[in-house]
Amino acid sequence: MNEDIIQPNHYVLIRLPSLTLRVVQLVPHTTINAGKFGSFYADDIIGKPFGYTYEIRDDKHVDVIYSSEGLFASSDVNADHADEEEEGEEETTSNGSTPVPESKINTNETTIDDTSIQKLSMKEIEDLKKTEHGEKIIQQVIKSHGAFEKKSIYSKEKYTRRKQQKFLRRFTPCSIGSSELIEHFQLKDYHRVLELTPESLGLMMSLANVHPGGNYIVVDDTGGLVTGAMLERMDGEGTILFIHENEHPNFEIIKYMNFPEEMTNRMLKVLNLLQLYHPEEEEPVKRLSDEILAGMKSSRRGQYYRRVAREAELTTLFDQIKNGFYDGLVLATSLETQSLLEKLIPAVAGSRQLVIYNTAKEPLVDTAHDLMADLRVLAPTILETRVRKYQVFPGRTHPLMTSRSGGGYVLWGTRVIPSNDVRAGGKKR
Amino acid sequence: MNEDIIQPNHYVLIRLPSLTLRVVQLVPHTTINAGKFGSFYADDIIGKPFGYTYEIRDDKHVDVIYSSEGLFASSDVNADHADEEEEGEEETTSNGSTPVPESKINTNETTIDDTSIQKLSMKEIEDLKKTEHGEKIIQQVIKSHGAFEKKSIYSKEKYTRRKQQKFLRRFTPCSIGSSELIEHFQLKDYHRVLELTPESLGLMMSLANVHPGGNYIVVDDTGGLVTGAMLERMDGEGTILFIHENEHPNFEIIKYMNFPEEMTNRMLKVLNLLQLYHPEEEEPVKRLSDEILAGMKSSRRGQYYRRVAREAELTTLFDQIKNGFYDGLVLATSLETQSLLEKLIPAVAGSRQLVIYNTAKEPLVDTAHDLMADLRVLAPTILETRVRKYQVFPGRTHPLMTSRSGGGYVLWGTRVIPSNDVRAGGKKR
Amino acid sequence: QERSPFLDFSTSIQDNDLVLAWLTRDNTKPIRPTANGAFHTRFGSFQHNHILASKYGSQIPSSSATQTGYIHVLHPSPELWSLSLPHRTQIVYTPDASYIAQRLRIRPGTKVIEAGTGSASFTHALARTVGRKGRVWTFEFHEPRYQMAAQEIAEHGLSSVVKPTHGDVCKNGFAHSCGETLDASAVFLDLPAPWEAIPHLKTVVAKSKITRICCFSPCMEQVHRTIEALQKDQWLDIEMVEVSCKRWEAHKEMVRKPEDAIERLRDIKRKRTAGLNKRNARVEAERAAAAGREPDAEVTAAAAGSESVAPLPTDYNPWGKGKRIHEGDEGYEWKNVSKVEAELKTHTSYLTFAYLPPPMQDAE
Amino acid sequence: QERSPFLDFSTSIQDNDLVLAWLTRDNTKPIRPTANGAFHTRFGSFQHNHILASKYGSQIPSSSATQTGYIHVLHPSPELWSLSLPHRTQIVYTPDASYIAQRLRIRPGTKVIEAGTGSASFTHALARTVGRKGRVWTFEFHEPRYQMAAQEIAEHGLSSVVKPTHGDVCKNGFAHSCGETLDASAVFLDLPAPWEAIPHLKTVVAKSKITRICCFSPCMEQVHRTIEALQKDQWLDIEMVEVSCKRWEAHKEMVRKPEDAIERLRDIKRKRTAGLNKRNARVEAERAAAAGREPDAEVTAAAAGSESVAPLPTDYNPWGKGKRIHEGDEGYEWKNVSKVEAELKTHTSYLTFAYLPPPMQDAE
Repeated sequence: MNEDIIQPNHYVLIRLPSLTLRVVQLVPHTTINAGKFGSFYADDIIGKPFGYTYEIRDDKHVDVIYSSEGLFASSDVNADHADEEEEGEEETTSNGSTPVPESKINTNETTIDDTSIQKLSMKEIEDLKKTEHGEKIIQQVIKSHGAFEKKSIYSKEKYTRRKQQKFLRRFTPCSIGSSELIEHFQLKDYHRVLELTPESLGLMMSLANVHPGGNYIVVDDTGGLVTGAMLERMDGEGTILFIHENEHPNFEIIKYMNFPEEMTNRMLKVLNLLQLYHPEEEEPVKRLSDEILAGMKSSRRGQYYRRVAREAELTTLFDQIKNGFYDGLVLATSLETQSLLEKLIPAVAGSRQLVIYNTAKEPLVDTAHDLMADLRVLAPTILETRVRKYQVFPGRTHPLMTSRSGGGYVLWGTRVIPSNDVRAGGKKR
Repeated sequence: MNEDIIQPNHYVLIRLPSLTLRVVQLVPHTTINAGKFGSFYADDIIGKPFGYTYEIRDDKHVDVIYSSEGLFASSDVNADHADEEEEGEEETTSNGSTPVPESKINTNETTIDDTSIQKLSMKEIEDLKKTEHGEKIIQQVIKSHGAFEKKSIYSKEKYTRRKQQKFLRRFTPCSIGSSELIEHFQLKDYHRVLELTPESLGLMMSLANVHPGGNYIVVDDTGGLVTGAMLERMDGEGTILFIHENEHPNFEIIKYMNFPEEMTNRMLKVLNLLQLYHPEEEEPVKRLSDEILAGMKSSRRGQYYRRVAREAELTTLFDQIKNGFYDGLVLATSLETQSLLEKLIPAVAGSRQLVIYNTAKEPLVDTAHDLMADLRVLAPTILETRVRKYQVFPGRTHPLMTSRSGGGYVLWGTRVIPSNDVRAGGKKR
Repeated sequence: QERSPFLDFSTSIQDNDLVLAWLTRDNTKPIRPTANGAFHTRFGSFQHNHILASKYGSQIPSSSATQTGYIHVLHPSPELWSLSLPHRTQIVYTPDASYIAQRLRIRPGTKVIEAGTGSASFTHALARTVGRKGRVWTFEFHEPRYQMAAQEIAEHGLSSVVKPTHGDVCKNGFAHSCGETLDASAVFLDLPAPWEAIPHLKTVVAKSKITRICCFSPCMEQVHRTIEALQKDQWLDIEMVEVSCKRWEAHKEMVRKPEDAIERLRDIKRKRTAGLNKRNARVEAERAAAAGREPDAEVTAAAAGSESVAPLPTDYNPWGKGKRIHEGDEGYEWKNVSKVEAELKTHTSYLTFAYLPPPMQDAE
Repeated sequence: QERSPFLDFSTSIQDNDLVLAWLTRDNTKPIRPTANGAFHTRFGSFQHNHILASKYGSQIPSSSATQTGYIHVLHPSPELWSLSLPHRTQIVYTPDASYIAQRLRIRPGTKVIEAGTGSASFTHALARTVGRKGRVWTFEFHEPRYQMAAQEIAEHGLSSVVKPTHGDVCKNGFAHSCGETLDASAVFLDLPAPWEAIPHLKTVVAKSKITRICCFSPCMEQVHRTIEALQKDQWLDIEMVEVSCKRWEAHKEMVRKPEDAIERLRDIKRKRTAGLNKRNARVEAERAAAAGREPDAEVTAAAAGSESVAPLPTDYNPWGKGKRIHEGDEGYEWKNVSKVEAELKTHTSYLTFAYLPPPMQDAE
């Protein structure tokens, strides 16, 4: 699990100048498709450390770029993409909410909206792309812009950057962790990860006190994103009991995190809800005599031994649940939590943390009320954490104008052991 | 209702250097108590325009201060009061969340928390206060501070400001409007005004389209604050039907707004809930013959005529409610709104606005669901507006570290008239 | 006196009235119904005659007999008007606008300076609030925008309240551009460089009362320069704030009980076991036949047993997986929740407030 | 290997364990129970022997027979520990701390530089997350604070993970002060002038992999100078953010129905009318007696009539006005709502993130 060097067959995240993301698997000796930015040879980056940006050459080999440029030719401080209006709509800002020239080399007093200033036709640009690439195309396009020199310096920057997003054949491979997966699904299918944000996930991991050697229970409807985030922080030590509602657990998203299969097999224990609620409905494996086993095909014998081992594992799990073995409980599910908690609170040891995520606050408020009446959980509190990003171009500092909503709410409480000796009147504090 | 000049007998808000507020009535020829900052003659400020700051002399007369100083001797950009730690706890900030010396004239590498640096005793300071005042005391106190010169420039500023808050006998009279009343109750008894903020109140006034000549219905549990804010924007033209749940309407807070009694009597119409829901339970005034009236004491006759007039007014109001006469509905009440809306929606004319304030979002969510199923209200939406204040001392810009919560939620919808001709399938949009 | 829908309420729609046709939450279009006209939308066509015969607020069904579409015809208000502006227009949104009006104490009769006019959206809100006794001097230096605003103000019956002016207040000040004598007690500056306009204010603000100002700037650096300019001219009580406003919508979320999931798992398991038992019985029957013996009784019984347990009629599907379900549909349990818009407005501008006391009349 | 309650879970409380005694939401105190000791609070006294016989998480009743007080004895975690610190201490709160750890990819085995140590609250969280295979070099230039942190780290069994150092990293850099060879891949700077420390980083960060940094500064101007320093040293992907976190508590709000208010008004009106009728009847009786005539029948009947309507037993009081009612008390209708704390944390610091690629090994 060396995260520092790009490994063969691992999934990596490819950042592109268009600010889109791609998740690709680096199968050796193949070419990797980076969309309209071209393809490149996987072997060219396998074995390199993460952190570099590459430019794709015409022969599909890549050149590493080490400079302060990163993905863009200009400085790479985060820009507000809401500022980036469509061509022809820029600079409508004498009154209003867009950042504004500080050194007003050119004002927009006389700007009339006009899209027909670029003298190169689409066709000509396409032709250009066949012979030139990257910076050179951009220079051509700028040269052919009728009014480039009339723009304010900020507009020039903005225009250049937009062209870079279009024509630069650069990419940055990033190692995939839970934050990167969130970023990826935010742009794609956000509900699949229950609209989690890095800040909510980070908060959950801290509050649940996830660390190597702990044994945790999780009910995870995020394709395993939450479970994966826990595995990230456990370094192969400890276990996770994964409770799910289907025939088979959904680990779709964990697979992108490049965990060794040996490790996940060892650490992840799985129960479905029927097994959790009704262990008595598990049918015992009928024991076979040594003779019968000797007469079996080896594949069937293997199956038999796996079933016996699974039965033993289930017995252990049922015992652990009954005996309050676990070091933390994490729920990130669209299932109603009241009944789950009734079932799972006893499985958690004293003074361990309960962390419950939901996209909406209202279900957590009801859960918090239930827990406040339940002496087994101390001080349930609902937290709403939100990160706000800024554009910090010098002279134009402001928060991004718009952001994707998400992040949900995190209910946090501590499992405690009520005393029978506490007299009434000792009100909940 | 001249708001620009301080009027005799009006209520005004007194801002003090300690950042506390007092509401006082300026009865001519009296002295006004400004707490530990002393008393002053009301006559000295009556007739003056608002906007000046005064210093109280020992003879209770005041000197006007016109400078960039305002309430403080130093510049008056808003400071974060969370920064202002208690004496002895300042400067604990090499790591952490307090603003920090830019020009590090003195660092705090060796600072040991110590409160015993001031050489003047409490007693000595009290004696000083008898002979000196204002700036002079502060200079003395600073001179006697053993380590003042060792402080960083920002700490010096902070210390000086704290002493100013303690010893400057300055005050600024402000005319009282709805925002000032909120500010006052925020420090005092915030629940009485349902934790309203200027931003929520302003939003409600805009969304409800309150302006001169309109006729509005209000259910107002804020002692009349919301009603007063509406009166501010109506300039004596139009009416407000004030619905309340008690024997007598509660206008406690309106009285501080200095409206002429003639105007409020003319504009405010009052119904209690029993009258609103059961007009049929109003007992008709038994008509008396002219003979009987002639034989009555004039006070009783006056009472009779008032009852007759009130009966006529009630008849008008009941008609107006039935006929959808009103130009807007504003609810700011802890009563359940579902039933109120059922009663009051018909009273509102087509395309007029409904604005419902609540301290919590949950009741508004339920109301919004009811309204979404009700074809008489278009596009109900819940808004949550919040103002965040900054400290903008040069070199130390940051949002205030803590703020009072409040502001609640505003449900906004438009009264519409459903058509019988719209066929099913025209789903709510 | 000229009527204005932004100053006066009306009940019935008159010929050529400004009417806001509400199509969806994000789509409101200003129209002016006149006899025999029509309004065409993706929800159908709407006869102006039908609109003219209606009251404000009416739901108007599409005139086509086969369509189920409708619109609502709304009375203008500054807030609805701002929602009807094209989406990319730079406007002062209502949460900012309403707070500014409250903070600047805009009241009937207040005289206000606004620069620039921009889309004139805030101008409408100011005009509504100052009313016919007040005055709004609004300045715009972008000529086409000025033209548009001036025309709108005239068409909206606001000429007696609002005076639009074309000019560069930073260079030439306010009095110069406007041609009227100004004595504003409230100032709103939404300019790239408010610090260039601030020095021009002293001569155009009220002489006998407090003047309040709000400067609206997206960037922090603009705020710093604005504050410097305000301090230089002795404005007091300088405070900078941000207004944020979240828009919540009421939704229903399906209540998914673990008990239902368990029932579903049981159903799946039962079917799988039944299948398995059947298959075992078939294999056993074949083997027994081949071996010329009776099939194992246990195996046969298991297959029979799992058939005797009545399986759920079809797949047990408590939450309608795969079906098209609308929020709140019957047959499911729902919970009221609230959700914020997917795309949050996280910043509009920084608002810098201050006030200027009236000049001293006599030294005391 | 030394046990640490921040790295290892325990179930039973052992002699001299670090235990967090939870008194209220805002009051948690670290204690070390030893045989025959006692812990005194305003909720009563608690015998250490009782605590030592308990499991972590136990509710411990006050040892006095007459008291109803209790505490909970909690197992330490970095988050509970930060709640137990004195209120005025400057700490990196959990919402910031947890986001920073997530963004900097702090994982088991990560090597981290922290400056300054401050209250060492974040140091604990870092130690928990990097675990025994990781390393936290933490620097503090305020001598008494360094002493306190160093002692705490030793007492908490974290010496093998955390290396506290006293020194001025801005002046002298990191390697110089620490005496170890540093190769950190994560850096957290919570310093007044991070731009003075940044130039010293190049020699102490990882040579073969990405290094990630977070600078934690309360003021915007500090952010600007930090970004300049980062850009100068070719840190990439510079991004500045703020973390805000609201704490909601579940409450119940009484449902006050207009119907109940109406019943109350009716009750009041009925009583008032009855009183009036009675008084009228009395006056009429006196007058009639004085005039030697029968009292007016109508007046008498009204008084009798309003008495015959059974009034509500006492004042009708549907919402318990004037009574001491606790949230959720029976006999009233309640609605679940959520409320944020009265005093909101609206700002902690600006967080500036960036990364530094490893130096190029060979020119391609």
